[in-house]
Amino acid sequence: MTTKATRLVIVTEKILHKEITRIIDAAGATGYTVTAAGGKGSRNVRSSGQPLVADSYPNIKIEVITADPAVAKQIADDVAARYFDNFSGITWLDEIEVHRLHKFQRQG
Amino acid sequence: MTTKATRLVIVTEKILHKEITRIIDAAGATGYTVTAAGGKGSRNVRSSGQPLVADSYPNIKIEVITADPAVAKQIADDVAARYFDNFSGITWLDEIEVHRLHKFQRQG
Amino acid sequence: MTTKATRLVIVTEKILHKEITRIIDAAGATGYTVTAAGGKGSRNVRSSGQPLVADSYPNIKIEVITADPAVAKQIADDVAARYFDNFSGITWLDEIEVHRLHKFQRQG
Amino acid sequence: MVDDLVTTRGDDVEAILEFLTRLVAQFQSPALAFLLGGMLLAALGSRLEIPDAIYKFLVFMLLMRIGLKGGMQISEANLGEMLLPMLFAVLIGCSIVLLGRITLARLPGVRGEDGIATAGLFGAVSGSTLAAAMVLLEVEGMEYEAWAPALYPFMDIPALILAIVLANLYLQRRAPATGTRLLAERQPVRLWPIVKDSLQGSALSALLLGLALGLLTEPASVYEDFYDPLFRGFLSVLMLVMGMEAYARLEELRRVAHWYALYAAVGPLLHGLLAFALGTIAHLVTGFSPGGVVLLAVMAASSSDISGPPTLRAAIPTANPSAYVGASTSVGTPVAIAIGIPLFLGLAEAVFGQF
Amino acid sequence: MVDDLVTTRGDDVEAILEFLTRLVAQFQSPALAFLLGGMLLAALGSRLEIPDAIYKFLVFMLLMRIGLKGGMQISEANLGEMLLPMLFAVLIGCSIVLLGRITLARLPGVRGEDGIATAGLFGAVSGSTLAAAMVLLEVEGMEYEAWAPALYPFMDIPALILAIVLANLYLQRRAPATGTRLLAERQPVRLWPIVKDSLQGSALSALLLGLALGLLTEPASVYEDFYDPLFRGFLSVLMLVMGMEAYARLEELRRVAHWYALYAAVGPLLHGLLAFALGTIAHLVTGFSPGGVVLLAVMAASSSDISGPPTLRAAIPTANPSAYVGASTSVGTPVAIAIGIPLFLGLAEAVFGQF
Amino acid sequence: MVDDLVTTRGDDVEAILEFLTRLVAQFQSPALAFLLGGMLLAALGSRLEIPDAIYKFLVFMLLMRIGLKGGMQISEANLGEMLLPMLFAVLIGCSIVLLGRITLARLPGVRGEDGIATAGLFGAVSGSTLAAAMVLLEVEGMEYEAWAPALYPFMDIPALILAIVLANLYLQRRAPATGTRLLAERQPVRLWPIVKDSLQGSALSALLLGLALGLLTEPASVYEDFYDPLFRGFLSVLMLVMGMEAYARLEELRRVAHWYALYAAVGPLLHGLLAFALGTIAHLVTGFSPGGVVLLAVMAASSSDISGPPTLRAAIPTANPSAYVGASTSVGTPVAIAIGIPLFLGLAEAVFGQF
Ligand SMILES: Nc1ncnc2c1ncn2[C@@H]1O[C@H](COP(=O)(O)O)[C@@H](O)[C@H]1O
Ligand SMILES: Nc1ncnc2c1ncn2[C@@H]1O[C@H](COP(=O)(O)O)[C@@H](O)[C@H]1O
Ligand SMILES: Nc1ncnc2c1ncn2[C@@H]1O[C@H](COP(=O)(O)O)[C@@H](O)[C@H]1O
Ligand code: NA
Ligand code: NA
Ligand code: NA
Repeated sequence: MTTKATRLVIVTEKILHKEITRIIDAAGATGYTVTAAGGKGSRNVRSSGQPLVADSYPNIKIEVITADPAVAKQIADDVAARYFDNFSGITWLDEIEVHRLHKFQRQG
Repeated sequence: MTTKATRLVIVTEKILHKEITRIIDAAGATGYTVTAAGGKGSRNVRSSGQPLVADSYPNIKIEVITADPAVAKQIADDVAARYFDNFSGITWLDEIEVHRLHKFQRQG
Repeated sequence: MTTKATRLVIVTEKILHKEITRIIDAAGATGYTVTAAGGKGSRNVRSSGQPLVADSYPNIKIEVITADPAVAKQIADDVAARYFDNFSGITWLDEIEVHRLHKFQRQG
Repeated sequence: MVDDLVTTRGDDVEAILEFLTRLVAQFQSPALAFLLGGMLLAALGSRLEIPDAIYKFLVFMLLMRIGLKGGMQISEANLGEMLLPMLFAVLIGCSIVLLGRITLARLPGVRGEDGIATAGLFGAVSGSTLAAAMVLLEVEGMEYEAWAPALYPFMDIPALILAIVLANLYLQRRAPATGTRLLAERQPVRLWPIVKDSLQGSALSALLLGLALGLLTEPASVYEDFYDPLFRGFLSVLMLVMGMEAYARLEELRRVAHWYALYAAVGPLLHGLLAFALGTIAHLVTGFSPGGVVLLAVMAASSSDISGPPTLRAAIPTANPSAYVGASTSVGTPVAIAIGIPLFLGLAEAVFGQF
Repeated sequence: MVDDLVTTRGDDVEAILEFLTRLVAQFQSPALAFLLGGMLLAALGSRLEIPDAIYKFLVFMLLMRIGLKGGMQISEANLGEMLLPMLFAVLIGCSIVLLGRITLARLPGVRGEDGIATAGLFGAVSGSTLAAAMVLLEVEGMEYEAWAPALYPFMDIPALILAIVLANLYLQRRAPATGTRLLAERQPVRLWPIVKDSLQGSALSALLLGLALGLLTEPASVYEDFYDPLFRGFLSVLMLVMGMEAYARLEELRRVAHWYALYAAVGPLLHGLLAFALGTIAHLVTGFSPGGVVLLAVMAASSSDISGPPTLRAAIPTANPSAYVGASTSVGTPVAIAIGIPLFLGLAEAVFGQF
Repeated sequence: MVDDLVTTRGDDVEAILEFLTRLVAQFQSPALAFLLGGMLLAALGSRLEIPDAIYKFLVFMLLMRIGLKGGMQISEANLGEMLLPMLFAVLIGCSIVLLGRITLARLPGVRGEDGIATAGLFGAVSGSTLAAAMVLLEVEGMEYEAWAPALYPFMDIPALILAIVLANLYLQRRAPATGTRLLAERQPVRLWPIVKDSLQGSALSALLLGLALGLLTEPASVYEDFYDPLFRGFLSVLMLVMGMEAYARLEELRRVAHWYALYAAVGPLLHGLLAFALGTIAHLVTGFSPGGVVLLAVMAASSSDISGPPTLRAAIPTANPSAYVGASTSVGTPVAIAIGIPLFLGLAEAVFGQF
């Protein structure tokens, strides 16, 4: 049995790892998954300042699954407001079906 | 031309790599894609036992695309029944559109 | 506020990294995200020629988000026509909701 | 008589003083210094990172070096001498697990399988702790048989197997009540898969390959130019990682019963002393060297950090890794290195005199 | 008189010739050769890759080696001697930033915060450039106090802090107009988080841990067998990476005002000369060694490549990293290594004579 | 007469015995021992892992070392001597490919482009196999010109180019029938992109950079302290990886025609003997050293493992990599190292006497 849930994806600079996961926790999400990513976007005008040569994955891709779409929305808004003027990054939403819904619901 | 298909995603501990891909093969899926992942979930109560300091990606994210939703369902059920009492992990489904459908259909 | 957009995913051999990103740029997409991936598919009949032992992630997974579905379609067609006779690879589409639509629209 | 006693007491005091001096000196030895340095860095929130690829390579280098050296020195003549220490190694590994089974695993607040898994980890052996002891013995000029470190798997594998068997027996007995389906199903515990899994792990693979290459081929040149000179350096980096890891795990340990901390603090020393006693018997019977006795004690005192955890995790899935890994990494290993090694070394000097 | 002048001129010519000879020789030194090699490879489109894990480990090894050596040699006796150079290091770091603030940051086409961030990066120190100078001094047989490289953080941290403070002041003054919400909010710049963040970074962590271990423990064996012998080799690989990086950043530099290129070309030499002057004072007052003076000058001339950029990125988020990283990596570092080091070395020979 | 024949026969027997002794000894040499060890580990299902980052760095170190040494020793005086061996290297590389074109590629069950690609890989050169031979020559005390290993690209690049050209000609001729659109389109094969791509690959980049640095700068210190001493050790680890790889590829080889296995087993020896013959001519004409002749033979016998496969994959996309990589990695390389190297060494002793 599956239930509809929201998957928020954030692709941004590695340097923001800690800050963004803090926002995610604060918003009440039950978890997140991080993968190393590289890429290209509009930021070609500004560098991330991290070594280009040695590290082919200077970005991170963070996925947050939440039973409550409002949580996803809040995270996306917070992250964009706080960082996307000065750091590169994009966010998108996807509707998915989760198994074991309780894993994505805030307890209490 | 594209066709609807099901994408099953499993995020779990690296140690289960071999076991889970065995389940996927057994269920008759035509393939899978694995990426290294880190993350946080409800398992904060139990450690994976893998080095924390050196390895920032102790999880794997496995994606399986199948033309037949029943295959995805079976894999998700099998994996959860066999491992998710004792190992951390989540699964979700996504409806996607594939090109070249035959690549995701069991032959014979 | 979010807007519908198309997410194209390509999983293929690492060796094609440069060629495929060139196709993506040429098609007018505004960016892409790359992650290292491993996996199994129908190509079991042919090897990628890359070291098996040392590199557990011989594939790449490329995600391209575009406001215009036609761009995604063109990239998928181009890549398949040019490479998928001789290289392993799959592509799929997903409908998502993006924030800040302008980031995924071709300027000018 | 009285005079005699006084002398003895004087000797005791001297011995204790010497042990304390050695303890302080040991805290300045590179191995322990880097271990503590790692803990400190982690405690201060440093973002220093030794990448996973480097860590894996360091472990490979270390165990390959131990194996090569052992293999190069084992000859047929040695096999006779090795027999008794080998037997003792097996005995010690199993005794530690049994001891844990009837103490830790029965304490209130300790789940049976968690206690047994912890005992298994402490019965098994840490290659890095062993390496640290080897370096110190060389510095002190205390000789040991080059094959002594090769006793490693003879203590390590039986301990892990026994723990897994005991855990399964334990769970089976409880099974009807709690319904731990999975483990209950596969009733007879098959041993070979566990042994095979152990041997195929990266740590034992490297050690055994080194042994085989040392025994059958002529790796002396590459050993002397590469594996040996880099040994101490790589060990220092590994100790740094272990220190950071120890601190990072403290949090986990705090979440389980306090008994684990006690067991992890006292166990290594008791286990080491037991091994020291058996090693001394081997010394008397077959002339096992004092340095060899110390290494046997250190193996007993050490708890597996690389190969043990994944093996246990796969074979006793219901056991909580926070308990056994936390106990071993956060407390067991630091105690074994910081107190165990100088203690056994001092004891060897006291017992075997000038060697 | 005339004769005298002629002699002087002859001397001048000789000195210049010697500097040029040294410059050519320096281009053949491994450090610079690998740096240029890396640029060449990148320019030719080579797919050669030094993996990230290796790069991180090399940086660790380098700074640990510098720290260990420094720590091992600092004793209480030295603390007195160290005081003046330490003070000067702080002074130099801050002066460079202030100088950049009133020159580069005020030039047309240069955004205030970008200019200040660039000045901060040039005030901070590059461990690899420093290491390259150390190797060259050893080759030339010019002695320096083993603690001299440990002046690093005393120049590095104040420069970064001052730049961050100045940038915040600048932005606050502009804030009402442009509405840079975020920075305006947290009005008083808190210093401790910046210092802490600097110290927790991987570069300074490794350096300081090395210092502590060298000071408090006995790492001589592992230093001599491992960290020191591998030092030059690892430096050569690091220089290769830096060369590739320098070329890769040129594109970014081209996109910002040309003033950055000019600043990055001239700044290192001016900063180095300023430090050389202060170092010479320390030489006269407390006997600071000529080699130490050269190292101080090189630190001043160098610009931070590892720890500086992320610190600035986090603390002055509105500053454009293409400007400051591009200027530092693509022009500043090559100039400091290729021209700065031989210049200061030649100067030391001219000023301090046969040392 | 009869007496003479008997002596000769006696000599023959002796020579064969000596070859066999050498063969057994070679099996104990670190290079081969680690190669076999790797195969064994893979066969036993070991989970030992040498991370990708380490593998890439080892390859870099190895080829940089070969390049540096070559570059340091090449002087203008040598360029004359080098000419003939260079010419022969090109000739050998091309001959091997042509030979494969008219044998393997025409066999039943072998697709033309697969056969040609395989021949190209066997015509190209393996840096690790070459390195193994260099170490063995040094152990045996057989001298060779330091520039001899720098013949590598002169055999490697022409072989790859010729194979790509031949494959394109072959496919074009077949094109109308089978409609291999893509390749048919770009009718004239442009050579420069292939050469450029080869030179930009990580292996040749490192080798050539080393050569340039050795030739133009003064890297002796870093060569002697770092690249050279670590050479054998890193080679041993690389051999281990190659052994694991060889076993892992066997499965793929099994899926293609058996002719590949035969070609891969016999080819290296034939190619090596051909090169040995040409090398001997160079010995007679310009005094090319016996050690140089052996290295030339080993280059011919070796098949490319690092840079060849991706080059061929990109340039002959329709060729099946399971065929060419399987043949080369699983059979060709082990044969070249295990039989080829001792064979050519024995031959050199027989032919050139006490050197
Ligand atoms: N159209 C896109 N599709 C997929 N990923 C993108 C796209 N645009 C940007 N990204 C990713 O988001 C990162 C930051 O984008 P930007 O802020 O545009 O520089 C890039 O480095 C990419 O990894
Ligand atoms: N809400 C979530 N969103 C995204 N990933 C999650 C979420 N919860 C858990 N995960 C991932 O799944 C792994 C296992 O989760 P758990 O079983 O809850 O410990 C975590 O380490 C995360 O990588
Ligand atoms: N059914 C599938 N589900 C997910 N990933 C797949 C699937 N089939 C293939 N892949 C991925 O695509 C790559 C190439 O597939 P193929 O061309 O079938 O060899 C594989 O290595 C996998 O990473
Ligand atoms: Na133990
Ligand atoms: Na500076
Ligand atoms: Na060849």
